[in-house]
Amino acid sequence: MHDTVVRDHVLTFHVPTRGFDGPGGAAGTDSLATDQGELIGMYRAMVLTRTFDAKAVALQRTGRIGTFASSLGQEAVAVGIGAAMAAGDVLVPSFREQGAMLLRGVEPAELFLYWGGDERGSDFATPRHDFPICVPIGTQAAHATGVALAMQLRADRRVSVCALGDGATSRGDVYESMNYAGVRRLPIVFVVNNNQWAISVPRARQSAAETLAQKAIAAGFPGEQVDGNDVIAVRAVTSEAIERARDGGGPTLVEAITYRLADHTTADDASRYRSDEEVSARWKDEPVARLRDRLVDAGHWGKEQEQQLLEECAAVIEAAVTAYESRAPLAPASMFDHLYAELPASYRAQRSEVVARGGADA
Amino acid sequence: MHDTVVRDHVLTFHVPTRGFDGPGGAAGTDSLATDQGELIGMYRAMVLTRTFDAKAVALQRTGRIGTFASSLGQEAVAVGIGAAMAAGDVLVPSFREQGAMLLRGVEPAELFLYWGGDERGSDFATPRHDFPICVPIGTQAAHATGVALAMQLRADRRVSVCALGDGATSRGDVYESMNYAGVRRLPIVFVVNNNQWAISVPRARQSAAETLAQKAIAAGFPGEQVDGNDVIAVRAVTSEAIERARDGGGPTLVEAITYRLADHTTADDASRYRSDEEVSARWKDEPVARLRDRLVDAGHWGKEQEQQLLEECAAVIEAAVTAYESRAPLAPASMFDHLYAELPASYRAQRSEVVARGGADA
Amino acid sequence: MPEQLTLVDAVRTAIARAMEDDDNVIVLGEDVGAIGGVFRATDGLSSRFGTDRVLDTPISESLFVGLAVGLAAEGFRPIVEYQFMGFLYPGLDQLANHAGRMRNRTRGRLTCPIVVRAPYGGGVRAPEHHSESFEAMLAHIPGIRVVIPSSPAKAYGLLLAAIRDPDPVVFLEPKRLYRSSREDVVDDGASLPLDRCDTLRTGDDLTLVTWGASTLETLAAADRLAADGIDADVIDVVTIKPLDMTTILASVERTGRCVIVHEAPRTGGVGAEIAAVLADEGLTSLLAPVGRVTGYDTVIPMFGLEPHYQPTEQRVLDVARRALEFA
Amino acid sequence: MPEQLTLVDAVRTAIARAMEDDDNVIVLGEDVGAIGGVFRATDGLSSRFGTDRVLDTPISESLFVGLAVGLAAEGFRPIVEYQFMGFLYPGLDQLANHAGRMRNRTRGRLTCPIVVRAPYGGGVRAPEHHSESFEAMLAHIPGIRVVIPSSPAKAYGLLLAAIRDPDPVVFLEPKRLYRSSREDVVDDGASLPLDRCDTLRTGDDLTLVTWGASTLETLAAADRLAADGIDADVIDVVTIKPLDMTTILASVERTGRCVIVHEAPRTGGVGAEIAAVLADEGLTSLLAPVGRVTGYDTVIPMFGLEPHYQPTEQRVLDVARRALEFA
Ligand SMILES: Cc1ncc(C[n+]2csc(CCOP(=O)(O)OP(=O)(O)O)c2C)c(N)n1
Ligand SMILES: Cc1ncc(C[n+]2csc(CCOP(=O)(O)OP(=O)(O)O)c2C)c(N)n1
Ligand SMILES: [Mg+2]
Ligand SMILES: [Mg+2]
Repeated sequence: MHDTVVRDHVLTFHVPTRGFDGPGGAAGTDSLATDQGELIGMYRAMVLTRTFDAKAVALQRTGRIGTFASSLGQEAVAVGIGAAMAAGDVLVPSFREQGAMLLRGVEPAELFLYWGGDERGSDFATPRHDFPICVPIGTQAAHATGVALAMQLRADRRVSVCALGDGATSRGDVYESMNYAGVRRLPIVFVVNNNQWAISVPRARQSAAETLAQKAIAAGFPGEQVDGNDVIAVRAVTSEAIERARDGGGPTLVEAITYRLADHTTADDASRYRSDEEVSARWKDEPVARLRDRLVDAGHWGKEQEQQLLEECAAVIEAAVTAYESRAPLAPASMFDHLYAELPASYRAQRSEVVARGGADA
Repeated sequence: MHDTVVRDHVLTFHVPTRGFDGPGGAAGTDSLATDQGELIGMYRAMVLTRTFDAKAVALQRTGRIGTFASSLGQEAVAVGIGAAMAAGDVLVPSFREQGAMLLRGVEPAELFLYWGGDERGSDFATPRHDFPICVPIGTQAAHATGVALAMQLRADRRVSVCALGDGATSRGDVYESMNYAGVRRLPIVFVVNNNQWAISVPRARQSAAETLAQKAIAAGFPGEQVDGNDVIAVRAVTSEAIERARDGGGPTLVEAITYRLADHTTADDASRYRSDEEVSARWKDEPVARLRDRLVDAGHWGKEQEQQLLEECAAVIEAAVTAYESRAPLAPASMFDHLYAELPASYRAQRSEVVARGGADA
Repeated sequence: MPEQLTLVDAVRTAIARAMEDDDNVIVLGEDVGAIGGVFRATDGLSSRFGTDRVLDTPISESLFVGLAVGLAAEGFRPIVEYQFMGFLYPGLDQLANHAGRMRNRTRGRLTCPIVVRAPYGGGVRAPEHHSESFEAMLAHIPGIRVVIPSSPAKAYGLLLAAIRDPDPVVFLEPKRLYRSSREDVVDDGASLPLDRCDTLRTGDDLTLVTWGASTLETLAAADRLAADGIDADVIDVVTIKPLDMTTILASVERTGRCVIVHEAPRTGGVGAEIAAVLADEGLTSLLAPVGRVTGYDTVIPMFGLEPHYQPTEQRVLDVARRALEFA
Repeated sequence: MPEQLTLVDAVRTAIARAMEDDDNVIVLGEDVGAIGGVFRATDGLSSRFGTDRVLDTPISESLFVGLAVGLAAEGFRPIVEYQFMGFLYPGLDQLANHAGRMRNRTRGRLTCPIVVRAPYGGGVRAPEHHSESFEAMLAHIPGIRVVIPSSPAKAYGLLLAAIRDPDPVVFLEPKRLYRSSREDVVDDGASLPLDRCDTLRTGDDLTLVTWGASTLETLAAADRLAADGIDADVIDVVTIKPLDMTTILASVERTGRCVIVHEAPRTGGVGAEIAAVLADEGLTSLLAPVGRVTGYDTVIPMFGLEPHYQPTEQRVLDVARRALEFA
């Protein structure tokens, strides 16, 4: 019945990919020239993140914290996001954005507390308005959308930034969030931290979409890909999206393409589902060395600075471990003290029992 | 930091729209020439559907059935779908596809039973494998996807056809269904019955996506729009998609563009949220008259046939009303008899109570 | 001065009052704007307060509660309407995993003052999936409150309290009562407590415990008993969570006999929790088995058989007599 | 001949046996293929039965149950794994609105023989949201079954029964027991009944009712009591829905004293339903208040405080003694 077709309007959509074309790209050096101080700042943040991750894995191995999710190899995504955000913006993270959380002021000791199974880890001193780590995949997208709606209704020119994984893009609530963000043109940026894996499920089996960026087309706003191991590109693309959102331009979906060099978590053994060859090939492109080489090539970085930085980071993290391990234990009865603003009378007996059973009163 | 951009691969997607370019379009007459018998069949099905809807609304007004959702003005979508499907395919409808259900063999009396608040209405004699009406918006998409997965695993060359509304495209489970259908290239066709309204919410506030067809891009399979008041185009586009799916070509999303001429349901008063002008303008394009005019222009249809058809349809529906109203009432105790394959012992006392309280035994 | 309002009028009046008092109160949901909701609970609010405070949403039930969580973290007090309780299931993930936990998991850094409203229960010849009552599932979720009004005045005072409460409240509105009667409601902004039962009538012979629309059949049964000289305490639970067992235990201590009435399926219903506490703290007062008159443990039938499913005055009466005759 | 299996081994063995016996049995879920699930419950099945019978899915918890509903309507017997119970909430919509209703609403034309598996409960120092126990919410859903094994042999027999059952079954696996012990399991394809409690030890002084991982603390408490010459019936409920109250009532008729132990929050837990039936049909047998030793009505704490939240042997012992001393 093709002969019935006499009209054929065709709508067209574009999904760009941006980044360097590899180490030492000319453009890279251009931008190096422009803001080396900032670049060095991002480099320091990535190294601190890597030091934190290594220590956290070690603490888990010795039973001093619980299961932990390292961001090894993905530092440029979180740090790029953190660098692109203003202090008043709100970060709504998943559980692998420690790079952004640390850059925004969360203390490493607070993150150790969280992974150590202590609620106080999500009560960080700064930034008070950011969301805590979110474990149920994708559910944070709804919170980020609500935050963005609040910002739009108050017209206070702040932006909500939601980080999520490639696997999270398969969640219906992430789609519902994006669709509503599109309807209201909310000031929000969704950054998909595409590290190619959702535990053992590779990106290709998560969706038949050629890119994850194109999921934005279903919600009626722009999506683009960026080289997620290129912190300069991540920072650039994300801040463009953030400033567009701040100016009323609506949402953007940024797909940052990176690779999870670590096991999914300390409870995982990635060798069960991917080869050493695959992983070592990806090591060649890891973001920390990539920026370091560029800084060195440009003459902005050298052996001593590197040595000094590593020592500084080690010291900061060691101090954090000490702070974490010297925290007074959480009072058992505290499980009742933040349940409601005021504990309903009917709960008092249960609280008293906990206290009586040696849960020293809070 | 635009200067960092040295790579810009751009992916491009297309969303076509197909159909006549209005009444009497040349192509229309072409196709009329090709298969008038089939066209007349579809015309009869649309008129029967409209007769059924009118009667159902009347029955609700007099309290003989409950709330009812008419498909007035959308008959071409459901009938086009029904005409495109093979008997062995599975229809997974929403609650406004009576046109397709009737065409596939569901009895009007069975539909009256359903809307009359009687479970037997979903136990239709044919087709036994189709799904019943689905009220929770979008939830049927997951069922349709499961059905399609079953078909793929059995390689039995059958296709699952899921009908949903424009509002349903905002549901996360519909997205999760489409995304998984894409991953597995399942034999499924999603037909969005875009009647421009979700109760009082207009299409434009349901999503910022220019088309609903483009939601398929997020799932990695083709989507296209079709003139939903053009039964020939709906049938053509849908059967193309169905046959592609049957041949292993994977899913398609078809957005059929139509208009809900009726209130949302008999419980709704559309005049609260849309103007008479808007509605009467849409009447000009309603699908039944449109095909009738074409059949008449082509000399395939006339006054007598029309008169006879109206009388036939009226008779069929009247007979259905009689059958519906003469059904023995449902035994109250039957609420226990299909709860489990075998009623657990612990439920027997409750069942006996219902029987004792005058719920004659089933 | 007082106005004669239906329950749905009272809901609307309370929301309007709260929106007047506090700019942070906003309303979200399907069709809450132009048509003021399918039950007209938000009728006129959109024109009065503007479309930036009364927001029509897409059909995205997984989103609504989470959206409110985000709004609340930024200082708003969102009221989210689920069009029918049967469509609230997708909201349970955010209610249990986030709304009820945010204050606790951040030690009070982020809080969640949201209200989730839904018309609930059967008895209005509604289509399939429009008659659900699963308040028991909500009552099992830590960190939230669950409130069910049984009259216009209570709807007004309780909803105001729910909106002002600093924690998440699920507010279930018995749709069978939406327009069944009117009563005087003073729009004075006075709220009602969110942790107390309400005794609808007093008597020393028997305690009848119920809530929502079942208060009708329960009170009717109490009247019939009164005609035989038997006086029953009739307790409207009102706040399903937290549960005010103090009032119920005190009553049963006097009467020694208790029958619980609710529309939801019996197994695992809220009646079970009440009876369980009676079997513990109230055991020594019990002179008769604790009866439960409830919906059966079946799928709630389509409306044709609904009358055979829901607790009737007669069923309440029969179980009450059994409790009274027990010796 | 028998093999020494852990509970998770038994789960895997039962699934493999069912897949051998019936080509319609397939497995779906996150990471169930290549790595055999995060707990290895499906380890090796993908290589043995192929990727068309062991399907890795995207992270789409709202989809899984509905997908199974569609597969079942077409004759398959899907086993869907939710990676942790805390992520099952998005599945409740399809469980309550469709899986539990399909047979009833079509008068048996379409049926729903599906199994929804989830590791459940706490006690393994897992991250936030990985320790939930809300079997009570599931037990309130009409038309489904809820089963919880407490040993390898039971996991094997009950899971086989669940897979063969013609209706939807939610199968909750206490992750604390996954590898805590081994026992002889004969892979003979023999299933266990889905409507019966299992009495773990007998005694006439007291009835202890529990299920899942709490059987450990409950049995330990029973041993301590035995040392003092007090003999307790210890009943493993096993099938949370339908609930076998016949066995529990018979036991309490003998002992007159009952304590219920579960990990989920007390209010609205399954313990409430059991106590409620005791307050009705069992009242005349009760010599002491029915005690409940449960998780508190708080959000389950992160693992640091989990030991203070979960029922301990000492807590069971204290409440049991109170029941025994009551006169
Ligand atoms: C709703 C939900 N389902 C399942 C899990 C278990 N889980 C934890 S991480 C993970 C994979 C997430 O993949 P992705 O979104 O790509 O993030 P990544 O771990 O790669 O950073 C899964 C399935 C979860 N935490 N939440
Ligand atoms: C999950 C869910 N939410 C809300 C409703 C109430 N409701 C019934 S129809 C409808 C609008 C559906 O719009 P659309 O998908 O466009 O289908 P249409 O009614 O236009 O055919 C709504 C919100 C429902 N049935 N299910
Ligand atoms: Mg990933
Ligand atoms: Mg519509």
